[in-house]
Amino acid sequence: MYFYQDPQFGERMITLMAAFVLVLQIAMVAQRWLVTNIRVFAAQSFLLASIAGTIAYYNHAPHIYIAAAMTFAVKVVFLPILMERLVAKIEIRQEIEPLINVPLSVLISGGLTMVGYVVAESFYHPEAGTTPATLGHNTLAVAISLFLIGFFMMINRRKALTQVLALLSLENGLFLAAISLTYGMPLIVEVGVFFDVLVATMVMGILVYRISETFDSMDVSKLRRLRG
Amino acid sequence: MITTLLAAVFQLLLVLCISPLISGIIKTLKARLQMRRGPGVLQSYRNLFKLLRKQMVMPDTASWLFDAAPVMVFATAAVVGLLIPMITAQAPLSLFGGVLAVVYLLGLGRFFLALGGLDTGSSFGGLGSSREMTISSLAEPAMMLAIFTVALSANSTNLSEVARSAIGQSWRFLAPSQMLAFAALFIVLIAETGRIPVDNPATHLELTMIHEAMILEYSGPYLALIEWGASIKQLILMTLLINTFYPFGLSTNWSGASLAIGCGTYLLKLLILSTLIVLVETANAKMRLFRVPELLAVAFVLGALALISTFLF
Amino acid sequence: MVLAALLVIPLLAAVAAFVARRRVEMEWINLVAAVLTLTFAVVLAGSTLQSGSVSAWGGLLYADALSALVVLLVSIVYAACAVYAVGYFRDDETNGVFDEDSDGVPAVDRLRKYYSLTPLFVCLMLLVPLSNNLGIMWVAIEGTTLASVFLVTFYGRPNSLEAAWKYAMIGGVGLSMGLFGTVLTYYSASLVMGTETLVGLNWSVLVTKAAQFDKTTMRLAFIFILMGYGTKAGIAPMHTWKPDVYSEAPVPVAAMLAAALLNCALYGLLRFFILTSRCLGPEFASQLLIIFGLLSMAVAVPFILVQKSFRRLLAYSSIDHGGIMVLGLAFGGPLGALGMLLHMTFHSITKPLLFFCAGNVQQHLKTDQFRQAKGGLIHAMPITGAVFLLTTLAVTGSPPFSLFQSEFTILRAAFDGHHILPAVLFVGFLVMIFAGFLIHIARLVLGEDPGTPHAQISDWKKYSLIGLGAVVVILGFWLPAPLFALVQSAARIVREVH
Amino acid sequence: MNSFPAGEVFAGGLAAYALGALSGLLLQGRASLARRLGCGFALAGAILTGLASVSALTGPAVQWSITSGIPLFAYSFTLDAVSALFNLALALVAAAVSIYSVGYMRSMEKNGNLGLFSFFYNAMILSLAVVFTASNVFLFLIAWEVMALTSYALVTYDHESQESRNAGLLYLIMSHVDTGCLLLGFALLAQGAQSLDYSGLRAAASHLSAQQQGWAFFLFFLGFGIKAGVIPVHVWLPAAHPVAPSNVSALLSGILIKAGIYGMVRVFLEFLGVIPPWMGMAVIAVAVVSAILGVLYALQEHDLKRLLAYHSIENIGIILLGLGAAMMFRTSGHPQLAAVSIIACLFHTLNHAIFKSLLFLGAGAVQHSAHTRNMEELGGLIRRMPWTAFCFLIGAIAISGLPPLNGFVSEWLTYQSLLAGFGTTRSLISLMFPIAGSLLALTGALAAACFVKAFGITFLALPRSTHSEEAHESPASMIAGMSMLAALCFVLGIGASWFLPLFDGMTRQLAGAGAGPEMTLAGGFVISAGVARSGSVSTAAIAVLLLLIAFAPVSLYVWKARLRRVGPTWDCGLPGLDATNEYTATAFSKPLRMVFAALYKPRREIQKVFDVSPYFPTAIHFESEIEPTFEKRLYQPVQRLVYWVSTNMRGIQAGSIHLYLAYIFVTLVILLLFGARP
Repeated sequence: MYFYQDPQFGERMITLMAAFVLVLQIAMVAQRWLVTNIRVFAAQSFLLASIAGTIAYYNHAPHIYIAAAMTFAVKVVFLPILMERLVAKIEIRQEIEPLINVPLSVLISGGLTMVGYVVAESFYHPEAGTTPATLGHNTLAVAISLFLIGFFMMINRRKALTQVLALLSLENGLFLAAISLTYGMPLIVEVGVFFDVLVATMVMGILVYRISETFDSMDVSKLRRLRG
Repeated sequence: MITTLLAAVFQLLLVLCISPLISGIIKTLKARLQMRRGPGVLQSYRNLFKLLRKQMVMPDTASWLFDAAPVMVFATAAVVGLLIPMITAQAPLSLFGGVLAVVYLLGLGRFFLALGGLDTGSSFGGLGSSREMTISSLAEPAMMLAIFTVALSANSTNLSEVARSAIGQSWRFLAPSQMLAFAALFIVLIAETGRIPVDNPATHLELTMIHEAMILEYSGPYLALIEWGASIKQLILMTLLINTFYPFGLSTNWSGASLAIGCGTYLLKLLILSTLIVLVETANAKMRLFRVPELLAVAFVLGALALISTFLF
Repeated sequence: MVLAALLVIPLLAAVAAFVARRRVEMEWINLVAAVLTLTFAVVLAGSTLQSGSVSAWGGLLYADALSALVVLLVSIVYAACAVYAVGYFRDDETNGVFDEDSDGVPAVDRLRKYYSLTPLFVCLMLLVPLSNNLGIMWVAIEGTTLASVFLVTFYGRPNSLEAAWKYAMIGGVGLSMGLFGTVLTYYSASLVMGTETLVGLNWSVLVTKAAQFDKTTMRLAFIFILMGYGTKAGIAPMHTWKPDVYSEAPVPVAAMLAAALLNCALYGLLRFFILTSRCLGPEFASQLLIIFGLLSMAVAVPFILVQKSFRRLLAYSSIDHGGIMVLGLAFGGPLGALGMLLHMTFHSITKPLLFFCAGNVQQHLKTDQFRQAKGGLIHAMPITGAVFLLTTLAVTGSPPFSLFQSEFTILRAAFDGHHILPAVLFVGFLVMIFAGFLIHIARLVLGEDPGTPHAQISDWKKYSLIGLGAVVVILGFWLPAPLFALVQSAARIVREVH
Repeated sequence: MNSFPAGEVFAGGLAAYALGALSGLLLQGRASLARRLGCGFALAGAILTGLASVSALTGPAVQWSITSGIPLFAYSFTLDAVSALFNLALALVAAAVSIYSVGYMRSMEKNGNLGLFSFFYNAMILSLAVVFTASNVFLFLIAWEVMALTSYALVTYDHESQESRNAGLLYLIMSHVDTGCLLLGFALLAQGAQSLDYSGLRAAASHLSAQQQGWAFFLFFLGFGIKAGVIPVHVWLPAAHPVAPSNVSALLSGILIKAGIYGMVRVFLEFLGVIPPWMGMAVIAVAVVSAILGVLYALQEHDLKRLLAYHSIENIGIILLGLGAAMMFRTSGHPQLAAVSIIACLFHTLNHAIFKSLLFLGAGAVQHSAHTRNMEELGGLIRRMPWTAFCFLIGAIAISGLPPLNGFVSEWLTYQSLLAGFGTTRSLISLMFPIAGSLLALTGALAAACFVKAFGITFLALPRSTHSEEAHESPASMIAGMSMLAALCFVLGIGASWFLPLFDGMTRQLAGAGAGPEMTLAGGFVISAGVARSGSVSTAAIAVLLLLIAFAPVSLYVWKARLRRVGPTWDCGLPGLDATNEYTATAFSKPLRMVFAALYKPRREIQKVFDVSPYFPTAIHFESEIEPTFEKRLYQPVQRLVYWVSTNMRGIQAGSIHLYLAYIFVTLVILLLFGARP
């Protein structure tokens, strides 16, 4: 049999790709250009799709292929294009001004990664040697860190669009967790989730557009009329 | 039943008769102490007699309350006279009301008198009523404390019971609690009967008047009723003092001899107490109105001490 | 059949309203849909009362007493709002609200947006309790957010846009936490039941096996679920979107968000609460819920005591009520769940009325600021003013109104569970909230006549006001036995934990 | 007697009240009809409930229960002796007030919605009747709050005036605080109990720990104390009672605050089981403070109705003295004494209900015809409205506790029980009783002073303003209502020795021992304090004696025209005595203001206006006020604190979405770190 049929190899690959996903997430925190941001997101989603594919291959779970395909279609192709269109449509300054400066943000995301591992560590019980558990132990940590970092990015970003991006990357964390822990949700749920993500992004896109129309800026930290 | 009725009538007459006498005695003694000849013991009777025959002037502002006040003052005082033991340990009608009834009946009389004072519409009436009510309401708690001390040692508020128990335990009047209570009640007596240093019954100087200011508008028979009622009240308070603390000679049965003894000792004790009052009156000058509360506070403290000492000894 | 109908009717109504030409058509479509939904909801309640649970579409849709109760409440609120909305938007039109806005959208298109999105919103809200699969339930809840975002921006004011953005963002984050929780639950279940089963997330299956789930995962899952659905239910500190949205959305929408959507979110929470307590025992979940419930009540207090706008006042009141329900759930015991569900019932009948009153006042005065409304409202609008005072008393849980019954039940549950300190705080907060509410509303309604002209209220509004008011008053003295039976059996479903 | 269908009659009475309320609600706009029907139904209800209560006071307790549509409880009523007494008081007051209202409310027809008024009026009486009769916590609480809400509506009936709006709000908020306390208290009691019926609570009381008992006592004392208006939680009372229409204030002061007393009697004497002595002492201490401060504040009031309101506080204090004594006696195992003090407490409750509502009705009549409550503008009314003046005088004598009226009897009983208390314990505690007694004496005397002022300034001498010059006697119905209560003051006072035995059943229920037969001597002609040799009084005899002795002078002088000549009052030779020479209310209370300056902290300013020399002022502007200590030292600081905190906490909702997200984020991280691992 070929080396690539060895499940050990597959697991290594998955963990490796998961690590890359995490790296990309932190990169997203670090860099300061809107379009790059979108592209990094696309790359991250691509890695996720391939993780899904790998898992599907090694565990002979055909429905994960569908999940992978949908990820590719939606998060790698459709949404990035949509958002770049939007950026082009409302010609805004490309630069992202985070609320917290970059080095500190990176440090914080490192800390959040730690949190992710601390939390996930309590899930490692080797006595129950089932694959999801052992595989889960690594990827769950990554997933939680992705989630937290994405969340942090939402807080850290001024522009409406970048918040949307952060939200999407946060959902990538979810997706990773879903496929790696349980080999994906039941298919119908998957479909529903993807549909929701799609609609949500479009809705938010429209909101972003209307905001930039109404306030001639995408800086949501200026939206502070409603208080008390 | 019949004896009670007779006793009641007798005591009523006694109260009505000797009350002016006592105030006369006090006046005379006072005069003598001040090196004056004085009007003579019977002067109060003459005053009453004169006033009762005179025509009276009703102020045009007055209402029916002006009429009600003197009657009520007189009536309440007389009724109280029936509730307290004077010469017999068993007061004729003491069943109908103990010491609380006494205090509150006098209060009723005062209530109407004060209203009568306000009814005239002159400033004096109001001034008098206001001060009278103030002083009496401050005197009340001290009085109650002193009375409670006695009542508690007799464990009854029924005056006849109190007298009997006082007779029962000889030398009780030497107990510190009794002494203190007596002192407290004596101060109250001074205040309630409007004597120096609290009030000056003889004055007609507007600013110092209390009782006199209240009855300024009264004349003729009404004035007589009020004066008479006042002297009865004075007699009653004095009797209360002497018979609850020093119940010597109170007759416990209806035999003529013991009644005679009772009368004698009673008059004697009254005389002694009057002298005491006169001494106090001549020895002191009248206080400013707003020093009076201090005096009454002293009385209150004495009463409280009396209470505590019943408890300790 | 019933389950399907409940979902299909609003969906069709949405489509029909979308293609409809004239305003009157849309109004009638909406009204009819509402009435039909309500009827079917009643039927469903009846059938669940007879035969424990109903399911359809190969176990995809599933309804027991609990879901039937939520469905019933949602459709009641929908019906009430449908009636009120007619009058509300007609008055808006006569007040010329639609003329002055910049992008010259004709009024009827605005209304089309409302009349077609609302049934969709309702359809998704109904899907939440009806879906057997917890994943689909999540999808439905997320869907409600998406459907209602554009209802919030109905007036297209900058403020409503801001509110919508906060709503979408916070809601999005919250829902993704909810999804994370769902995934983790699925995971801890899959350790027992294996993966790639379609029924793997079906409530009817999970609940039977909950005891054997993986404990640690379940803890983590519940934390995420609590945060997620808590955000949707507006439990502090995830409540921050509520005041903005409730004050900016059109009154019928706000009423539905406050009275119906709250129930759906709490329903989701409830289902997971049951699983968690079966898996871990009640303590863990209860402690968390007590903290969050008290926090929500505490947060509501200062904003109710010092408040400028009566629309936001209502929002804080529903934050407070969310906290109360969560507390009831947390106190547990035989009375806790019952108290919570009773409270849910009474709240979702009382709250819309409060919003309607506020709506009338706002439409009359053209403002929702207390300062600009110079008191003495009772002279200009006697009916609304009186009902407003009445409902204020009702919603602050003072007897004889029904909310008092549930609050007292919850209090007893607290004492039975020996949660003394929470109980004391509970009552303390209730009193303060009552004081704040009453001071504001009494100042608004009573007082000498400021000389504003007598308000012209359309009959639709008047009737919905009076009708619902009558229901609120009656509920204080008489709760229909079947309804109570429904609540009881729903509570039993929650309580079988112990 | 027992054949009398008390339950049915009582239910009929409740139905009558309900009908009255309904008619008021339906007859919007038909003011005059609404007024007649409202008062008529209320009167009918009062008569029926009164009859039922009289039969239940002596007969056995009546119980009935209706299944309710509300989950977890039933409308269960019990008309036992205690309920009967309070219901009797309610019925008497309600009857008189309803008669009075027929005339009084006519003047209200022009402005305001009489239909609504009579709805709330009947609803309040109804809820009161239910409060006194409910035997289920849930029903009690509901009726309790309905009572609060309806009375709020009545207090703010004239909601156009800022004063009544604020007073109403203060009242409603305070009473909600007390409902909160009651909620907690009852939940605490019901903790062990199976059912929420009173029987269940009695059963559960036995297994309360001492600590729980203490908490329950505190909660209930605070809760019911607020309603009863004991100091320091009284502030709502002098604010709310004056601003209400006078027939309502009569009900509020006369009977509504007694609901607090009712609650205390029920809980402290029935539900709490065996209670430690400190509870009784606490009650007595609070009672003394309330009595003295209440009357002292009353003395400085020139607003007739506020003055009366403060006297309600004082009398609540007197009532609580009896209650506290009863609690201590029950603890120390003297059921006989406890019985006497309970009678003192509840009889004074009844009496106060009667004379206080009488006084408020009188004040209402004055305001009704003179259009002012300010005593400084009144005077000389005794000639213009003689009947009102007479009734008010009766009330004043009764409330000052002067013989032979009813107030005297109950105060006398209170004294007796306090004195008897001295013997019960051989420790310094027993000093408390006589001290309390002497302070009660102070209260009584001050009350007398205060009512000399109230009556004298308001009704006597010359009118101080055109208002009171143009005053006229009130319509017949109002006089009828007042006369009824005045008559009751006489009857209950002089006939006390015949009424007191009726309370036997009640004392058996509460103290476990009746004091009936020992209460009277000499063939029911004399009241005795029950316990042997502790004193006796006969108001009847005193009254007779007074009449006999007064007969002589009256017959001799009063009606003898030749003996009397009318002349001008002595005016120090100034030309013509007029109202400016009269003593004012301020002047009257001046000496006491100076004596108790430490409490009042009086402030005054005098401006003399003169043109020639300071010795000939043309006008003097005098202004004096006392410091409202509790409002200033206790309530305003708390209120300020609450608002300060709330205003600062509003920063939470600062409007920035990043902040909002941060809240969620931080919470999540904390939960993950500390909640996730077992």
